[in-house]
Amino acid sequence: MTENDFNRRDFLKVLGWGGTAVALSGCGNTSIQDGKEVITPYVTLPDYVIPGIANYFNTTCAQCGAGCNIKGRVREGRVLKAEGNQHSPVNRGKMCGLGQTGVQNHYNPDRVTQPMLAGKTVTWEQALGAINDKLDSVKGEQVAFLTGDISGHSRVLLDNYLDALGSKNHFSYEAASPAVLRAANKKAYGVEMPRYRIDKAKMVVSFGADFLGAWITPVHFAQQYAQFRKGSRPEGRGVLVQFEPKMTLTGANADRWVALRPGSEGVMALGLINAAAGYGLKLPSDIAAVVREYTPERVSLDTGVPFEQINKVAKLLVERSPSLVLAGDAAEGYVHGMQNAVAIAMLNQVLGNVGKTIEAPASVPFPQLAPAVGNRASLVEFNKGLAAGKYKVVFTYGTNPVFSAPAALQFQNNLKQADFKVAFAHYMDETAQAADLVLPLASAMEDWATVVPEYTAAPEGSHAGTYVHMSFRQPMMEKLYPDTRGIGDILLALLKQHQPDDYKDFDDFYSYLHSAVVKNKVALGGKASDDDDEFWNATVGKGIVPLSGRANRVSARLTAADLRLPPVSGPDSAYPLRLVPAVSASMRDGRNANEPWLQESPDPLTTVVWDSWVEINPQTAAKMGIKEGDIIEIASRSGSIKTQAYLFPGIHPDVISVPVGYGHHGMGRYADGTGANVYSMLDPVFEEKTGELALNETNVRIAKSGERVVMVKDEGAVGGSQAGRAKIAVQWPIDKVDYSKEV
Amino acid sequence: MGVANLLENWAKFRHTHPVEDHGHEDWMAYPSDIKWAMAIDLDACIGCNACSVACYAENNLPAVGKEKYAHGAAMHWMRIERYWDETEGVGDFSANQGARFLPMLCQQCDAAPCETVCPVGATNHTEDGLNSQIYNRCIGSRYCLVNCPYKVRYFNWYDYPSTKDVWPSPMEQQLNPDLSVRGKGVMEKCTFCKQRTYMARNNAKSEGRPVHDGDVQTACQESCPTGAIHFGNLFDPESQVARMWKAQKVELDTDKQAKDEDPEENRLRGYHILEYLRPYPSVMYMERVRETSV
Amino acid sequence: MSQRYLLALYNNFDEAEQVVRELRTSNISGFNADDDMVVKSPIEHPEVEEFLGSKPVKVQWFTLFGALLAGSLGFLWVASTQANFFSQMKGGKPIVPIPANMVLTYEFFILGGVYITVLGFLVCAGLPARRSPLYSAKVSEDQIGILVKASESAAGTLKDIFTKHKALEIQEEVGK
Amino acid sequence: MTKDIREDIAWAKINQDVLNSLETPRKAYWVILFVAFCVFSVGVGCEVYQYNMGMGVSNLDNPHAWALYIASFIFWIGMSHSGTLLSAILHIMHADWRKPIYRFAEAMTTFSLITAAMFVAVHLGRVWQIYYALPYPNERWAWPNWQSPLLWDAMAVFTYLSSSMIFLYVGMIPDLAICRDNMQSGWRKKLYTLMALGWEGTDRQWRNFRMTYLTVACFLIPLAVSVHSIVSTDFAVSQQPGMHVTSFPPYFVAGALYSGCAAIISLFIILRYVFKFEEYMTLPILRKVVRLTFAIAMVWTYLNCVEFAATWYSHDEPEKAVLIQKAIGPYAPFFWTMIFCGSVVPFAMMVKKWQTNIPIMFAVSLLLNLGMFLERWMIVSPTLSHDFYPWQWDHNQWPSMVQWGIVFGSFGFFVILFMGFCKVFPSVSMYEVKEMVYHRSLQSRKAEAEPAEGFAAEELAVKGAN
Repeated sequence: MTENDFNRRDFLKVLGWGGTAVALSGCGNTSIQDGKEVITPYVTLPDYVIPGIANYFNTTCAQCGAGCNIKGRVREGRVLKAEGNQHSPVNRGKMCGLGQTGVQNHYNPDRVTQPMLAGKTVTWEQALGAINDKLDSVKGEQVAFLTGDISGHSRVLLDNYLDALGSKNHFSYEAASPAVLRAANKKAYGVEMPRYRIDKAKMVVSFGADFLGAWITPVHFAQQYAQFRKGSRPEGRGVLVQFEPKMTLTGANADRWVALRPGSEGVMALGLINAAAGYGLKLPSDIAAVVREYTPERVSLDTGVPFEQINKVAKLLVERSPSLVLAGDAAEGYVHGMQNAVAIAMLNQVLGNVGKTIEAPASVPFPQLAPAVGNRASLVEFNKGLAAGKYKVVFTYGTNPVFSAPAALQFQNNLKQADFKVAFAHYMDETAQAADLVLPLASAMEDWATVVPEYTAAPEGSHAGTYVHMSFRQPMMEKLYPDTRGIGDILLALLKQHQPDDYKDFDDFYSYLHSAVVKNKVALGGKASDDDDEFWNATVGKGIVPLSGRANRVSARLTAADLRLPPVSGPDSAYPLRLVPAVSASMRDGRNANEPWLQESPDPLTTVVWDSWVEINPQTAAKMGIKEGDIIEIASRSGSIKTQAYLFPGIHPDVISVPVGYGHHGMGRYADGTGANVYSMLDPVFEEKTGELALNETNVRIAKSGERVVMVKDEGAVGGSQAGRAKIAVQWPIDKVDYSKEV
Repeated sequence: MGVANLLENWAKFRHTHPVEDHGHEDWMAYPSDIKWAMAIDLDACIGCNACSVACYAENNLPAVGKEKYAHGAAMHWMRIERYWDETEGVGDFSANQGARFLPMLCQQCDAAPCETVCPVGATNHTEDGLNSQIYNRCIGSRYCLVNCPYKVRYFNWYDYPSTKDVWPSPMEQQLNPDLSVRGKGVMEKCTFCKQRTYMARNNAKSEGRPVHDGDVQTACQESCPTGAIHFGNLFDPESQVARMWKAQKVELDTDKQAKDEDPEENRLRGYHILEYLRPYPSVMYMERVRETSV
Repeated sequence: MSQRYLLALYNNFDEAEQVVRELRTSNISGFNADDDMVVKSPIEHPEVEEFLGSKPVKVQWFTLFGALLAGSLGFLWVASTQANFFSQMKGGKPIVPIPANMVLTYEFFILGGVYITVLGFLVCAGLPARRSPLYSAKVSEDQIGILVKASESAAGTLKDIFTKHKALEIQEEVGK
Repeated sequence: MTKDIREDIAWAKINQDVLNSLETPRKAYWVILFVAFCVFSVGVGCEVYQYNMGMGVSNLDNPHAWALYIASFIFWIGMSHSGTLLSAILHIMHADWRKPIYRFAEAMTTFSLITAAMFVAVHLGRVWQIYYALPYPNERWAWPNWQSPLLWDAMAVFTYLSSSMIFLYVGMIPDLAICRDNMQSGWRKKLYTLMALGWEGTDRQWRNFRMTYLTVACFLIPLAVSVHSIVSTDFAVSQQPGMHVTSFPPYFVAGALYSGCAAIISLFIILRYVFKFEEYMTLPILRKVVRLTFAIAMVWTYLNCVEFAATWYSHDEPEKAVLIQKAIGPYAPFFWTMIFCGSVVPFAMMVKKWQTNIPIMFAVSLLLNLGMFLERWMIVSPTLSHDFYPWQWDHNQWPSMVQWGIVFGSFGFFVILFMGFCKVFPSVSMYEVKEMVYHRSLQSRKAEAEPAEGFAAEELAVKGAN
């Protein structure tokens, strides 16, 4: 358990660079190639390895885009567990369940281990050769890259490669991303991703922003939330109100969870402004003029929220300043999602939160390294291009569009238009199966990388304004499968095909990264006089490199002119219910569905495991005679799925919700066949301003299929009831609580 | 010799009080100044399951799969329970104030109902106040589980190491070498990460010092994003846990907290679950709080 | 001088009774009615004591001894094993819990009682034993046997008495 | 006919009839034995499967850690008790009508205890380590935990089993002598000769025999009572609602005698037919046993009511919840069947005509035992599915076919042992039947002198019954 400081050069040996892999498998207890235990005396013992004592190596979590800094616990040449890195401004030594499961991503039995061309195993030379041949036959603009979030030096190489090919087609696609929010923030505050300060706020009103579950950088926000909830802090315990049609994990932790009509978030925001004015909030005259018509009565009509409730929240917002209002997935997933988000930003503005609880981020000094953040519009565009036959050679990395694109987009067919599809794959997932060439990726625990997260969390302090950091990802252990390669190495190899001279000094991505770092000591907080290796060791050893970034300003620049809210659409007779695809904290967009710990850890709200489900409000269910465990057929205009019904009090009566990420075909033994893929049935509706796919615009009808199952879930026979038993999970009204003595 | 020992130390062996102010030397063969305990703040807990997954990773818990999970074979030593407010009567739920999450793990009772009933003495009270489980000794009578009021003991209904897709190669390489992988037919449960506490105690011993607060974190505590879980030595007045217990006026060895009688002190949030059964649980929970003005 | 064994079989208990009474009243030299006479019967006849002269039964003393010994040893054993098994407290109960051990002591008490009693039975009843040469299966069926040991001289007289009472059968054997 | 047994029956005939049972039973005997064997092999199959796969295949789970195995354990131990009732209690009460039937009752005691012991092994998750529960000296000073009621069980059952075996054997010595005297040759001859210990029926032997028999009987009575009250502590000492019941010890003992008597009626009827014992296991005796059973049934019913009333009247919420669960929850059908079989069916035994009607009594006795088996199950499962902690409540978990199979098989196991015994050893005590006939005839001879006495005997017997 003790951390003992280690010697870098030996560490490199552990990673098996330059033939020391043999030494490792000799001195470690495991020869990883054949998985057999090899007990050999510690003859050539690296001086930092003490049998039975674990070493901790700093790296960066790759399970989601938040870029939490973690450390891997390594013993006898195996990484065993991930812990948070206490020095990280992002996660401050903490981790989420998804991050913990990273080791199962690494040790997963269903990983791709060999390059495969047209289903046959080939060598890397053949694979890269095949790419080269194909590229010779096509023009630069006929080549396209579809990736997930990508940043740091991998992105640098990617861009350079595209330049070398003379292509501009890099599409960055994330199925679950706050893309509309970015646009709205840009418009409202002048920055895409400001720093939110939940910990500073006395009150947080969140419109479906699941900041404790799956929104932007949950572990970081959870830290802030912990501060926010401390009754002993000077501002007193913060109040959290959540407006959303389907309860998220954050909603489950709100003091008041309000179910409102899907799509009416903006109306609610304006209603709150108006009501707040009634409690003495000063409004600019133009805005006042616009919001006047949003009287509590009308708003409560549109949103289905009693106006006493609206007034209560407005009153509290005025009393408890600074507050913070957040717009999340539930607010943006509509044709007018942007409008909703802007209206919500407006609420922040009139409450004077901008600059107080919404702070300016610093931007990365080296634009090349900055993250290419994913969104759904790019998928749509990419899809158009494919349909038009514009792209002949297509690369996919870090994203699974065949799985997560709505069937209505015909993505799978359009992909066939490209005659050579290359997938950088960790699993043989849906996209990889559709590819002609599959290149096996090394896991994040075997690979080098630099990561610059989109959300620039900063430590407290004077230069927080300019603080950004680059995180290192370093190998925890020798590769499980020698034929897998990191994305960096692959791109480097591909680049060498085109610009051999520029890259000839770098035998591999490591040496590339090494020289990249040591050549830029000063900017990375070193001194020109520092010894290269020592500097490199120190830097990578820390895992976090603070960069002095460019400071930005946030401004409150919205005017009444920006407020154009459509009337809330009425119900659809043929498809009476609204479908809200839920992004859960553990399953996210489903790229980690093949990790058993995630499948087995119960969904926090329904406690369902190993399957997907549809959440139905008990009233609605009662009307339709639906009981828990009934297999429900959910049909939209664009498709239908079947899954088990769960009666859920935390959902609007006109809404049903199904979690995304389930229902894989391919990927692996744990993911395949568990649940249904709700992406497939979404209607192709787009946000008017940003062209984002609007996730919450799908209307559905549901019917019992007649089958029933006994639901596999953790909760007992009486569900969430405590059966009147005293003192199990106790809840107290705040006025009955004494915080004064708490430590 | 046995009888001699019996007669010499008769008073010792007849001592009945489970907890002593300083260590258990009155009845323990190996006196200790450590009593591990926890404090869990339900107002901070967001029910994200990070602790549970961390526990799987640390303690070699098998993911049993859908069928076995359906048959109550789940092995989550740390489970997150989700309760709803009930408006009228059982089963009539209201979500207006969100859900209530409760991380439930072995309460390491000081007067543990599971200990007395084990026919082979496979579960005992350790000198550092834990409720230990000796896997090698267990014969699987499951009486301890039957008698556990919290039902936080988990039985190996199948032989997971040899079960398909539980640890398929190379997943077995992730297993933590600091503790065993349990075979079929033995009972297991949360150990407060014994492997970690022992490492901490050994380190402290080799440095000739007592264990300091923060020397050791349990896996669940270490991962908890909101720091809702606090763990430490109850006998060390400086430790966070001891201070929290003190501040909340929660006593370990009672079936009824004196503070609950006092209207003023009743406003403190600390409580034990099912304490009226007199198991003397070592985990203090702090009530979840809700703002009423909205 | 040499001894003779005689076994006379009788149809029913009453006849046998008269024989015995007569043998006891008439004192024959070389034959001691108290020691040299055994009555064998297919069922138990408590009445024999009246005319055969009461003989003490000592089994119950074994019982008393066995029960007390096993009881106290049992307690001591259980307690000392508890004191040496990790000597760790379980469930906040003392390491040597009296109530639990009382239950066990009680069982040991009975266990010892029963075992030693049966032992006592074998000792007192002189079992297991070889059957005396003069034995008739009839005795285990429905007849009463009277076995006497007497000197050569007395044998004749005894036989007369047996026959007088219409013995069904008289077996005779020379002992040493 | 009112007499328990013909008084003019020749003693030689008694020997003959009983000895015949060792040689030539009816065909039915072999049929029963074969069926029992098939049933037993089903159980063995299931156990082997469970042993290899792990306990999970029995559908035991968390929280249903215990179910039919424990229920059966209690059931079989319970069944053993009335052997002692007949041989010891009624012996002390001089109820001589017990004499023709107590031998097989005692055999039943022994073998049902063995069957019960078998369930301990079936129940354990790691049966190959079962010796950890034995107090064997070892260098690690590792002993069993004497505080555990399971250990008390082990101790009590061991004491009970060995004691009643000894009792059975000692009581059988004179009969073994008879067998010895009537066997011409063969292994049986050797066996009986050995076991008869050279019994000759001398006055000295009889004297000590009487004292021994009496003393051991006196020990067996408190022992029998202690055994089932100790078994009840498995639950009464635990904390769980519905198990932690003060009235369990007497309740269990009553239940034990109840199921035991019911079993005696069934076996009585079977043996009577199979071994042609009509002259010894007579209908008047059956009637007495039936009356006795009815009396105990009422005691059991009463204690049941006490338990329910106490729960109902208390403020113990979890306790109440479990009771309500039993009555209206998923286990309701079994619960009400148990009430019906245990408390309603026995009233059939009040009908004088039926008391001696073999088919009806046979059916009734089986129903009673069904009820008693359910009773044990209803103590274990409803509690575990609905205990202190709502989150872990689980109402849709049922024993799997494997579990049922093993329980099923245990009946085969018992019958094989029992029938085997009855074929090798005299299942009717010859010498005591002789005593019975002897004393009865004396009495009736006196009765002819003055009639009042005659009733005295009858009354004595009845007193023994209630």
